[in-house]
Amino acid sequence: MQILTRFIPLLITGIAGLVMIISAFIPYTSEWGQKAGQFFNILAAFAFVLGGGNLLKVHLKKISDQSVGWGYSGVVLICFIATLFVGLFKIGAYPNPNFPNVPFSGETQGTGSWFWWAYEYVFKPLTATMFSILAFYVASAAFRAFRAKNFEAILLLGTAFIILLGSVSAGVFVTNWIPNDGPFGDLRLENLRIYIMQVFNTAGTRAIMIGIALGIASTSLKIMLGIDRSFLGSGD
Amino acid sequence: MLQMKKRNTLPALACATFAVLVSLLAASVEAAPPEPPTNLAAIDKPWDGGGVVFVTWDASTTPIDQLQGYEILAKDLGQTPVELADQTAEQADLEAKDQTETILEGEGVAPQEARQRARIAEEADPAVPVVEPTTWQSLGIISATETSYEATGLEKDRQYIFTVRSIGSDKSLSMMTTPTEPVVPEAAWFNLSKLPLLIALCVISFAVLLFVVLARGGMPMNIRTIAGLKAVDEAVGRATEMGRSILYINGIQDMDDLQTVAGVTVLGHVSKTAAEYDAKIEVPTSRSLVMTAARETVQSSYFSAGRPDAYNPDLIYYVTDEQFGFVAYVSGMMTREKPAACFYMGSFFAESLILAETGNSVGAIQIAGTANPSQLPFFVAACDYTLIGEEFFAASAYLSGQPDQLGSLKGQDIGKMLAGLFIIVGVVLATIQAITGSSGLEDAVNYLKEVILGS
Amino acid sequence: MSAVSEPMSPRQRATWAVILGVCIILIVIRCFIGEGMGKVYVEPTNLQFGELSADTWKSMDQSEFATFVASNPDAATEQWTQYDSVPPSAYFEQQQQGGGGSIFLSWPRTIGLWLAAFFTLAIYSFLYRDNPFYKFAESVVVGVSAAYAMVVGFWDTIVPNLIQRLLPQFAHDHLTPGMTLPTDAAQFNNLIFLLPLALGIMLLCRLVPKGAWMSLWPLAFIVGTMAGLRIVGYTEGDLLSQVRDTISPVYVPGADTSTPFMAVWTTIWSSVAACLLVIGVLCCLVYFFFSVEHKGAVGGVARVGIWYLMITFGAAFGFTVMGRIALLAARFEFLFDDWLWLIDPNQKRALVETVSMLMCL
Amino acid sequence: MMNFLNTLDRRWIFLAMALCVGVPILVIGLTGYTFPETPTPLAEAFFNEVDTAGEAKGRRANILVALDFDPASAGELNPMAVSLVHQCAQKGHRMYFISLWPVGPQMIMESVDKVIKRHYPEMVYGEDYVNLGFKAGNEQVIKVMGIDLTTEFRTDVEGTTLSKIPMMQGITNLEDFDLIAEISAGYPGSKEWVLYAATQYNIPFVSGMTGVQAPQLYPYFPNQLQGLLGAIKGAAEYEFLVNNWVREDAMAKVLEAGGFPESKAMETAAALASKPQQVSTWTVTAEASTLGPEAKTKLIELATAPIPGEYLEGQRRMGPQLFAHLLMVFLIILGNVIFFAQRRRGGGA
Repeated sequence: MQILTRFIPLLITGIAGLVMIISAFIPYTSEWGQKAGQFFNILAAFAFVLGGGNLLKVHLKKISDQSVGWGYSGVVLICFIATLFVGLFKIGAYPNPNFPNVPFSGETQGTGSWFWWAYEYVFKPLTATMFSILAFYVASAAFRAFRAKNFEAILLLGTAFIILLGSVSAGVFVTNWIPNDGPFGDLRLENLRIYIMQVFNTAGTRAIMIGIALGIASTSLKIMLGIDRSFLGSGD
Repeated sequence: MLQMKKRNTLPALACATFAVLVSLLAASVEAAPPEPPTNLAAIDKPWDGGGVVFVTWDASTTPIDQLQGYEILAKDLGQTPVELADQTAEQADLEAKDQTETILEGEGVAPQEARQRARIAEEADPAVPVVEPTTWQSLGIISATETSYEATGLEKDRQYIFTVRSIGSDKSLSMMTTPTEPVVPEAAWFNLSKLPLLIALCVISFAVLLFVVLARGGMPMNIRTIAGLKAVDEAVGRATEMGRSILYINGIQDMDDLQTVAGVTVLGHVSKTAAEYDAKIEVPTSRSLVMTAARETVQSSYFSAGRPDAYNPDLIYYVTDEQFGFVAYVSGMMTREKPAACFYMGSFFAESLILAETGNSVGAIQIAGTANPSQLPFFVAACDYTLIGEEFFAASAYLSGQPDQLGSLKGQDIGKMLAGLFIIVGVVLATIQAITGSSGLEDAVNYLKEVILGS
Repeated sequence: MSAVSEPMSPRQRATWAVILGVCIILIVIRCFIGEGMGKVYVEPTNLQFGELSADTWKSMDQSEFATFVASNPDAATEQWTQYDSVPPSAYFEQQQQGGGGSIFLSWPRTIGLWLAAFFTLAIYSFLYRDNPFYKFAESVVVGVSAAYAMVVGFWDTIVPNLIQRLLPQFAHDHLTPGMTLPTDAAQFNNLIFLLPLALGIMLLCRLVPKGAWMSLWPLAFIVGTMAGLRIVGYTEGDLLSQVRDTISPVYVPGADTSTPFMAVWTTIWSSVAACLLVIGVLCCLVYFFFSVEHKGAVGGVARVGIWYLMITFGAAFGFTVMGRIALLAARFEFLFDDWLWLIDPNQKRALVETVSMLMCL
Repeated sequence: MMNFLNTLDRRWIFLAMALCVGVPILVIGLTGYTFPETPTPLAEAFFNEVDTAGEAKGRRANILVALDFDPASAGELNPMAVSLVHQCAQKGHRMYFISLWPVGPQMIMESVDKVIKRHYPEMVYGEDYVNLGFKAGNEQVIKVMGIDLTTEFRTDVEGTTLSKIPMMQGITNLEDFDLIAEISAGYPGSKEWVLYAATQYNIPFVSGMTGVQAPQLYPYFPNQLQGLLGAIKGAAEYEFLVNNWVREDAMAKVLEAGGFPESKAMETAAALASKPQQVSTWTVTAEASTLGPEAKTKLIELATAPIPGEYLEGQRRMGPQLFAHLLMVFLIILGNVIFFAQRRRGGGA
């Protein structure tokens, strides 16, 4: 059992990683990376079945236990099954006009199909609204977190302040008196904003990216060599 | 041209016929199309990844000041096997996807969603392919001082013929030269232009491995304190004291993202501490593969903590793949269960702030770690501790406390030192070059940038 | 502000109740004035297709179709009606001209629109506190989005990447008739896709208690290949390229040469910028050093690195705000424009503009 | 008071944010009134470049309008495209539309429908504007257009051969255009146009782009890039400039027709446009005595007529932005006031 659950998976990881590295340098195999990406997409699609199975299990259990809020689990299940049904079978979708005799040839999300309805009137408003909630959280985070506790915090809030003001006309108005062509033109808020982005933001982002690249390289190595294998459940 | 004639013919009525002759002569010389270049040759570029051909020729006999440049054209002679067409389409598809990702990354949408939107947009108006492979295609125009051209972007298993024509300063085109023999821009077995990349990889790997081996040999590894990691035990302890749960979010990307893998590793340590303290740890995931990996990790943590009975796989579950559907669920759950500690370790997009603000409103200790630079500001603003970029990858090594893992961090430091060294040397050289204008230094800087760091 | 929202004082709660009450009253009033609100109108189009020869179909208009059917009684035909949403103004115009047109009110879409508005408000209600409306919306979005991901995964990944390659004839006949059938040689190459199929099936063994170990193999495969791909990708794309981009002279001649003073001044200004950039990258790199404690000189440099990082984060925060506000504005526009018919920036209902004026008073 | 602020429930912040975004949308939507923008030099440069195009050569300008974006970024970029077409149409420039993005033609159609078909119906397709459609090939297309436009574009979007289109006479390559105006959402976009067209052939080039892209393009201003609009803010500024100028231009035309000398007409029109509510009182002064009654009503109409909704999209979107940003700034200040007040109290205790 140890061989099947430890040794072989580690071997697969190591060999697969090595092959991918080599293929990057050998032109004949350069498409392998792309193929691996496709394989991953297929596996991820298979994983949906696993996810769907888990979802069913979790919510059926809640319903059968009659645990708190089991009614909502019922809503999840009904929505899940209904959407899956109308989507997989393309209910109400018109065929592709070039092949009107093949019912499954149409767009899954073609206007007028049931799946389109679910996307347009349920999925889209719900996710877009959830996304837009960020505008509120941005405000409460600014109120709470941007306090001049120390020099670092002053830099953080000062920069955010300049950028926020510099991107509306009110900010432009504040430093309007500085002549744009003169020696201090770059101190106008709208110009200062560009300066910050070009100099400080670029410097910080570059260093972060260099660090991340090194972190990824070292993590990959550890994974391929089997030093880090916690994802296989053999962490320590 | 037109103006010149006007200017010259008017005085010609009054002045000497000589002037007329000269001006007419000049006009006729200019009006004739330039001479085409000669001695055209094309060779496949050796030691490359395929798809590149060198085209060389002898300059046109037309004086250089009357030429605007040369236009290089190629004709594709290869057939179009279905498979090949398939591959090209796939390639284009992938490129389009990459393009959408880079555009939408700034907007905080996870790549899958971005692709989805791009697809919907494209379906609305599908692009019409406009390639006519059997005609002469212009590859580009280069200055008249050049007599060679590197044709790139060709298909590596197809035949091409090339031709060149001169373009006069008045835009007139010469005849095309006799086309070259067919050339196949084949791929070599090793792509020499990637040698610097291979060396860089080897150096980093060597540095990491060296320190791993040294650490195993007993060399002490001192690593600086990382504030966020010190707080992990504290957070788990607090959750135990308060009798509330720990929430662990492993990012919203799949196992193909190494941040997710690093997050799973950190989860191993957090869950081990939780098992020791007997705290409840809940892990909703947005991918079922992550759920699979997380269950393995947590189970083995409970085993090694000696509490296999306390392990409950139902607390590690899949919610939905969709970014904001997942967030809607997690924020609702947070307000209901009020976890005492929240960990966000992995790849996050716009949801970072929604999670962190909700966690804050229920009074949880929050520790985040991500390598998505665009989301760091939000975690830094809203969480108690944030592992920034590389610190996040260092976390798993640091938490494990194993010498060989710590050794890998030293290896990373070597990488940073080399990067810093290259930057300093390069900047000094480039600055001296900019002040003195020395062409020797310019070559040196270009060599450093284009060849050593180019690939 | 306290971290945990404390129970509200009765006075605050009363204020909220008044705000909510006013909103509800306004919406109810809105329902009963003018042309109403939140309706979607559609216009039907009849589509007819006739099969000219095997697998070649042609879209035809009414008369063409009639002649085609008359002359080819045995030919296969298909027809259906497609409904397209039209702006309400088109419907009002039709009614003004005495009605009788083909545009009509679509109940499924109207209900959908109201549902969308309800869900929007339900999600926003979470900002006040958790409540049954939010819980309902949350359950719906979880269920629908999980299924949505599966459906898209099936039609966009499994069908083109797996079924088209392994069962091309079946895919061509029943699912994607537009595809080109591969040649025999290409079909042989496609057999490599049996590998992900096998791995996929192993992955599903997780659902069987005894087969859980099998799912580790595909997991190992994914993590291994991706580790190999990423180590190359990041070294090339991020490490080398970022170092390369940083190498540039710190002496930059100024752009403005109108006066000698400005020439010198802009040179100083842009050279300082270039210097600051390089110093910033180096200091931040020092901050990420793990081998040395942040004490003494290293500590000082690392501190400068933190300053840079803080400015970076502040700037990124401020820059993102603009986009987030736009998202919120888009949702509000949906509520005010599509649902409540209060505003009409895109002139979709030119005729009912008076109603909003009335509301304004 | 301090105590209330100190324990301020974040729901009040949410309410404030909702009001700051919702109320401006509602008010702007109901009244059509938008906030005046203060145009930055970048937007002014963009406007002036389009305004003076072709003047040096003393001819009707040929403008290459490249719309390289898709619906995902239309919110930010559509107002720019609409204002650009609006300015060109009012000025009488010839417009040549192209796109390097597959969905670009749809964006071109939208701008043409909104501006030309609705407000300038007298403009003739093929004489005043032409839609050359989408071309695949990214920067290669630009390179080839530099030398010969017809190798890439053989027909327009409807399939008409270019030689049969009147306004294509005399257009062989990029140098025949007086200005390239581009709206960009990424690659291929502004950067490619700067590198392969503006720098190479020294053609005036102006560009509007998304906020994410803008910082990368600033270094090219003003040498290779003569005007730049960044994000919705840039769009609103430019829109404001164009709308004001269009009103002024229309008034000047009426005044000129009424016998005013050209320079005087422009001067008066500028003065009147800046104070539209005073136009009706101005028409009864002695200065306006030369004008006929028709011209007078026309002037008053021009001054008071609301600007059509499609020309205000950018400024409309700036309304909520302005208030939300001010709220954020206010919140940051408030947070710090509370913080320092608390610290002082804590220090005293």
